[in-house]
Amino acid sequence: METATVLPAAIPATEMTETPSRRVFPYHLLERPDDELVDRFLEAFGRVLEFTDYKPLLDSYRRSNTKCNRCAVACPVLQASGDPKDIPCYRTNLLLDIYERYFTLDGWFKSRLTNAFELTEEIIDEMGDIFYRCTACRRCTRVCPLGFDHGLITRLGRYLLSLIGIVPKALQVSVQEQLEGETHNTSKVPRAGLIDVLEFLAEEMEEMLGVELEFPTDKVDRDYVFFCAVSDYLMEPDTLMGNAAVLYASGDWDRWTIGLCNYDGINYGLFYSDWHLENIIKQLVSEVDRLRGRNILIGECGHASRAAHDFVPTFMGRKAPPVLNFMEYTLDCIRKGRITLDPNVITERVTYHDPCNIARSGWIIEQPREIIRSFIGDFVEMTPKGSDNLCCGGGGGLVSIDEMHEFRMEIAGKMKAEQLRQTGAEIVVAPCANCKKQLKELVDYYELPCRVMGLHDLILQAIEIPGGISPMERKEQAALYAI
Amino acid sequence: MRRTRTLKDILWALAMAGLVAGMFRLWFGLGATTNLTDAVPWGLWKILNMIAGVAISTSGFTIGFLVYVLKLERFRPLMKPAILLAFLGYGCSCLALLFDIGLPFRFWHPFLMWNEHSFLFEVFWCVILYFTVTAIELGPTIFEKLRIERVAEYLHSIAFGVVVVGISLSSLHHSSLGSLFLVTPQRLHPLWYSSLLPLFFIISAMGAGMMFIVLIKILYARLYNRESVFGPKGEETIFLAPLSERKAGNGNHRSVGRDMPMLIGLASIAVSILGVFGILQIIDLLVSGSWRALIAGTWESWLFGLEMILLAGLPSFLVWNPRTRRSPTALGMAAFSACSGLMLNRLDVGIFGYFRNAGAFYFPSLAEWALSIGVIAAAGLAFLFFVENFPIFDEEWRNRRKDMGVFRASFDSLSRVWNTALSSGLERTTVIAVLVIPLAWGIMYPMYSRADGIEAIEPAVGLDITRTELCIDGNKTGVTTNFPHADHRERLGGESSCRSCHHMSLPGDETTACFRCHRQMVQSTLIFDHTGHTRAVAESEQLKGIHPSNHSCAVCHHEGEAKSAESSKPCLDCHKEDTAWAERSDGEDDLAYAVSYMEAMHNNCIPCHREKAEEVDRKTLGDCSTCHRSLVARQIVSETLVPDDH
Amino acid sequence: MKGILVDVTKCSGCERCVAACITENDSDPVRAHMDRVLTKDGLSENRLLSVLSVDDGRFARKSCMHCLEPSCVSACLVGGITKTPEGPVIYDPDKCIGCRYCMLACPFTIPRYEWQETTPFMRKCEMCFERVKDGLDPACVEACPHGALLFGERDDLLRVAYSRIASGNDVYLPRVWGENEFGGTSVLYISDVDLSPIGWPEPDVESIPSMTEPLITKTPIIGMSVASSLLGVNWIIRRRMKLQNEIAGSGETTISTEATSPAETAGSVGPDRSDQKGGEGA
Amino acid sequence: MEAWLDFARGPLFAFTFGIMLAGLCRQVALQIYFLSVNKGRRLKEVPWMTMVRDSLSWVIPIRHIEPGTKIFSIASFLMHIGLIIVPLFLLDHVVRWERFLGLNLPAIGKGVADILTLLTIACSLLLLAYRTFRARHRMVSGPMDYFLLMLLLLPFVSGYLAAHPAINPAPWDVMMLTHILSAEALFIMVPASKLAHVVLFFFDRISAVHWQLRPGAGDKVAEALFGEEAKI
Repeated sequence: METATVLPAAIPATEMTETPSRRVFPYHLLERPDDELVDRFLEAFGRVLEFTDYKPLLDSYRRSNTKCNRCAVACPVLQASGDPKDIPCYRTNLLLDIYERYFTLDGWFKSRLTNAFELTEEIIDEMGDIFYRCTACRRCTRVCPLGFDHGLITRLGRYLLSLIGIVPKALQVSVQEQLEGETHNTSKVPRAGLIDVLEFLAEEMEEMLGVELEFPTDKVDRDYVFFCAVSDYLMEPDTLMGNAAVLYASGDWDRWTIGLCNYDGINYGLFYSDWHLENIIKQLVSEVDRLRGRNILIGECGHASRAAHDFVPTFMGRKAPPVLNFMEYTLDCIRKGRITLDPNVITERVTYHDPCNIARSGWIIEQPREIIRSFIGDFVEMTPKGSDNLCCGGGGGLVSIDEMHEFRMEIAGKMKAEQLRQTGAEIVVAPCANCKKQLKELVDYYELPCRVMGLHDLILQAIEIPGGISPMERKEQAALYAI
Repeated sequence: MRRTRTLKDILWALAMAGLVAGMFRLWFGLGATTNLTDAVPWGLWKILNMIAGVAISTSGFTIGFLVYVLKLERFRPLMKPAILLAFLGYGCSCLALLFDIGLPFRFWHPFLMWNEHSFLFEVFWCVILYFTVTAIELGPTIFEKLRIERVAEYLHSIAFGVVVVGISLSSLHHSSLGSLFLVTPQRLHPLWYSSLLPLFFIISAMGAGMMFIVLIKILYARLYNRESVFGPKGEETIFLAPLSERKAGNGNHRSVGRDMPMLIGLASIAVSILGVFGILQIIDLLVSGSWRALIAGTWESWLFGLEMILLAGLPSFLVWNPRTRRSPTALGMAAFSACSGLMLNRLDVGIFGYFRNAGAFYFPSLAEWALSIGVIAAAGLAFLFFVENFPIFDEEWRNRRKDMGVFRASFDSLSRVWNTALSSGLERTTVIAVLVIPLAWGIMYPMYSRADGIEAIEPAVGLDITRTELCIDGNKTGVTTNFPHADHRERLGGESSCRSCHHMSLPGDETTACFRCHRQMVQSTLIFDHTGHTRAVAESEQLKGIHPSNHSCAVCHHEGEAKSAESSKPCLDCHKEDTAWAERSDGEDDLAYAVSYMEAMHNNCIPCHREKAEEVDRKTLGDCSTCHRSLVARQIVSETLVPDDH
Repeated sequence: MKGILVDVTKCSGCERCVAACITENDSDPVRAHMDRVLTKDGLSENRLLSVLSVDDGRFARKSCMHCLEPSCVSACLVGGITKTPEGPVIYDPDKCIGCRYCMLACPFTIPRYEWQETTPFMRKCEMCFERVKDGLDPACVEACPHGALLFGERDDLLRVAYSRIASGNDVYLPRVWGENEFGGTSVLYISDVDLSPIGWPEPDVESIPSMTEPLITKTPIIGMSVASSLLGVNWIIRRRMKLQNEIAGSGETTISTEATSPAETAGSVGPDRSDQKGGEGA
Repeated sequence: MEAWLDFARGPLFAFTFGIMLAGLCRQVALQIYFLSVNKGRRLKEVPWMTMVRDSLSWVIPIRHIEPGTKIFSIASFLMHIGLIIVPLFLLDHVVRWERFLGLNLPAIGKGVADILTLLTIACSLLLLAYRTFRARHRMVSGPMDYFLLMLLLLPFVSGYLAAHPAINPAPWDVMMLTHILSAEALFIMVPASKLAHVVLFFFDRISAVHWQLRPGAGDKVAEALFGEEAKI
């Protein structure tokens, strides 16, 4: 009950306009196909129903589709935009109506008896618009009396749209590069570039921690094969160094490796396509097989963790390797006393942002909190938190779409920014590449008085390295450099 | 594929209706669901499904005889279908029989309890054994498909022996089925009764059984593999041009499917047998002298004539005529005619032939039709399942099986929705179930639930948990009255007041005297105790020496006095005030009427209410609407019940 | 072998026997009364005995005749109906499966079925077998106030019947119904009117089991002979085919007149086959 | 009119009730079939207990009354209470159930039934008003939503009027026929419309299972749509 009390009353007291001007976002499309859109959509829908298991789901949903509208209070996008087209239920109904009209017996009868719903290009355009206004945070699912998974339906809608070519350019280009490009990663980081980065990071760590080390690449028969969002190599080196520091300090330096053929944990298929999701997962697992690794270790990335954790077993069956998020690994080390964190290093007020993909839709809620509490004194919770947490506003792949920056700032992230401001924390811990990027932009946009960091950025500062420089000394050094 | 699919859907619908009928038969009993009576104890299930069904499934034994014993290898391709048909035919007979026997849970009794003098016992054992034999014969086909080669090979190696056993069993029980009716020389119509019945049964079954497999082969070809029978062009005509014209080469030359010669050969053999049957039948009529009944012009003689034409005449004509027999359609018609003739013959012998003696007519009830046809439909489904999944017939069509079809934009026709949206068979079948089962239920439940009349003794009173109110439906007609029980109790003086009302008996209350007459409040009852009277007369000291026969009534009931035959009148004349509610002039038996519960209640409630109405000065207390709350009721009452009150 | 002698001339139609029967068999009296009106011959599962008017002022009871060679006994496939040495034909409800063949088989249409029940049984008169075992008369005989029914050894009853016919001054017709009909019955009738209305046939009708028994006892023989003749026919055909193959293989044409085409083979065994079927049917 | 009432109460009731039962059974059977066959090996992993717990938590949805939709939530909850209790446990209905199915249910008193009926009517009207006057509700509502809500009102209103002759404007049997026929129309609508959530509300919670996509399905779809050499 408390969850929503803090939500700002974003809906203006005057009623929302019922039919806002139609805004199609052609800019985030690769190209909008013009010919026979309706026919091709229906054919794609038919084929998807034929080969996948969505049919019972759609059948069940359309039959218990009571449209009670209670999901509206839970949607951060709707709260901020006030546009009724953002109602999760409305979005779901778009797809269910098409299903009912064209693929069921009673829909056929209804279409004969009444003035039937007909699929038009406008409706497909509308879907192209509003399916990509959802951050797929699945917060609405928690308040739905019937337990509708609006996130899943949105995903199915995006899948169908992608089959007729309506897909955000950013996602399409990235996935194309990942699956068919030479570099096999979304950010087109070439292998040489990766090796350079790793050498640079090794030097950096040597300088900072006072130990000599070399990143293990392409080593076979290791326990952990490490994947992180490939953007981390370029944009979040601190997180990576934190990861490496934990591995080094725990004495597992000989047990992990980074594959050089495929080092990207990102899986945009989770957001919009079964086909890509499965192929990317297969690519990931084939890399593990190539290295004869035993576990998949995912860095600080929400959707990569969830995609690997949930879908490696789904698609690979029995031979699937187990999947670990790095925070689980770290927590395990802390619990076993294999690493120690200096509780006096971090003195700022810290808050923790739950990434939707691993908190609400996943399994990591208490683990990071336990890590944080073990070495940070001033920790405040956001409200709401955990499973009820508000989305950062960049979920569902939106954060990769640069053209949607304004939408992300003005609408999708508005509630989150308000929430961050209310906590009064100086450091926001966001253990997810997507969230980090979105939150950083939010902090800039709203000029919030806080910094966004990964959990392992903090750990890097506080970790005791055996035989290396102690954390307090490092802090003093850093202060000196800063001066 | 579409045609098969539609056929399957129809079969599913029929089978489900049959399922509902079977359920009701088990639930309500034979008497409620069938039109069988003591006069006609064997009905559609036994005669059509069991006797005719078994007869038509002779294919297994006849084709087995031709192929294995006579070594006519050209009929080999029909062996597997013939065995499948026999298996399904016997299976569906057994299934229907399970519903037909009065105590289905004792179906195993004949295994343990033997009476070797009974023809039915012989039939039972032969049918069970032959069913096993067909299962064994079917075995290799199934085991090969399931890749259990060793069992299949073993079964294959004993095939000849099994076939011989099967033929012996078959010939035994087909004749025994005829012998079943030998025990009724007094009752069966002479046209059909003959001491040669066993012979007639086995000959006709052999001929029609062969025709049946011809029919099935042609139907199968129409569904799956048209070219094998109808030829590449697939024209359908009954009469072909004479051979001479075709030889003239005027473009009328007709190509025929490669299986046609085989079918024509089989049909010729069948027709010969049926011809022999017809001739034997006629000779038997002449010898026994029953031919007089044939020219008597009764409906039985017409039926007999029709049966003979269908069974022997028409097929012989169609097959012997060279202009028709090479046409698959005509051959199919001949086969169909023979099969229906066989059915008719068995129905005649089993059902129609008894009407004259029994003096009763029998027409199967809805449930009987539904179950009979449902069982056959289920067998049809099983047949389609087997031919689609096992190598029973030729397999050409399997290779030609096309893709399901592209999803085109024309999503609008019903068949498109039916075939694509409901793409899985399960979904289509469940839709059929949702439509058919409630429909069959809705039709049959009201029909049969009332037929057993047991319901009527249950109490007609509902009580709420607070016991403030009763809901009374005296006549069980659905018209209820709410009775404020707590109010009455309070007004009459609390706990001790119960007996001021509860001396009346409720329906089913066996402790009070009312039960003697109002035993079934709703149904008609018979009040006059004839047994009691005769006993009283016989035991009376006063009337000693008087002959207590039926003519002795007048000893007590003198003419002209009350209770004499002359002065007797319908109950209605005296109990008029009790029966004012219902119209009694509908011509039903006067004996049947006595006071119903509703009327009893009215007589108890209304006077008291009127009395109280005076006392408490509430005029409306005595109106019907006080209890019934219905304006219509008030109208009726003002017109009929209390015309003199206002 | 006990039996009942019915003297139609003495029956007044009072139906006390029916009442006694209803009481003895624990039937529902109300339903029994209703069935008297509703059924054709007054017999039903609640009313195992009825009294019918056969002529003006003449009544005759109709119930199980307890044949000496009962058709129902030979018909029942589980042996649920038996003819006891004491005379009554009794029914064992524990064996019955409800096939109703007995109802079809009975020439008098006596067995009745509990159609209204969900687990129905056949019902028929059992000549009060329990009472007879205890040395009592059947309930109907005991209840008859006019002495129209007489219970005793069948032979004695026959003697009584003929003596009554002889001493009756031509009142009686010279026939004891039940002496020979259907092989004789345990219930005998003497009458001054014709009794065909209650189902009696001509006197010379033989018992049904005597017609069917010879046929059914031949069953194993027929089965064996069918099987052996099949084997024989098959052996002949195989041999001929084999010979034919040898001939075709050796290329000799000298004895080609003896070789037959397959069609002729079929034709040649055709009559053979039909003979054999005819033999088993007869 | 009597004949009509008899027909509506007898065969028609049996038929429509049967349609409802069979239709709902079909829904459940298809869902379970899907779980057991399509997802076969994972049937044990279906979070049955979570589903049950989630469903039960909505039986008394105190925890689920969101501040933004307080009135709406309470109204819909109360409406459902009346919807379930009155048709099952009203005295007149109890008699009918006993006659029809042999169910021996306890009956509620007339007073309670009246209150519940009025409450249901009032709450339904409130929900109707929401759908009519609030833009956000109007946005997601189709004709069927209004129609079903009104169809739901009909048996309650007509039943109430039939039971209270003092305020009944029409003849009793007309009212009663309306009551029965509208209830039967509702029976038919139950499996064919969104009212099927009477059973499906339980199965809608298994989205965790639906997230387990079928392996290889994506490739098949792509192949069917774009040909064998489908590229991303």
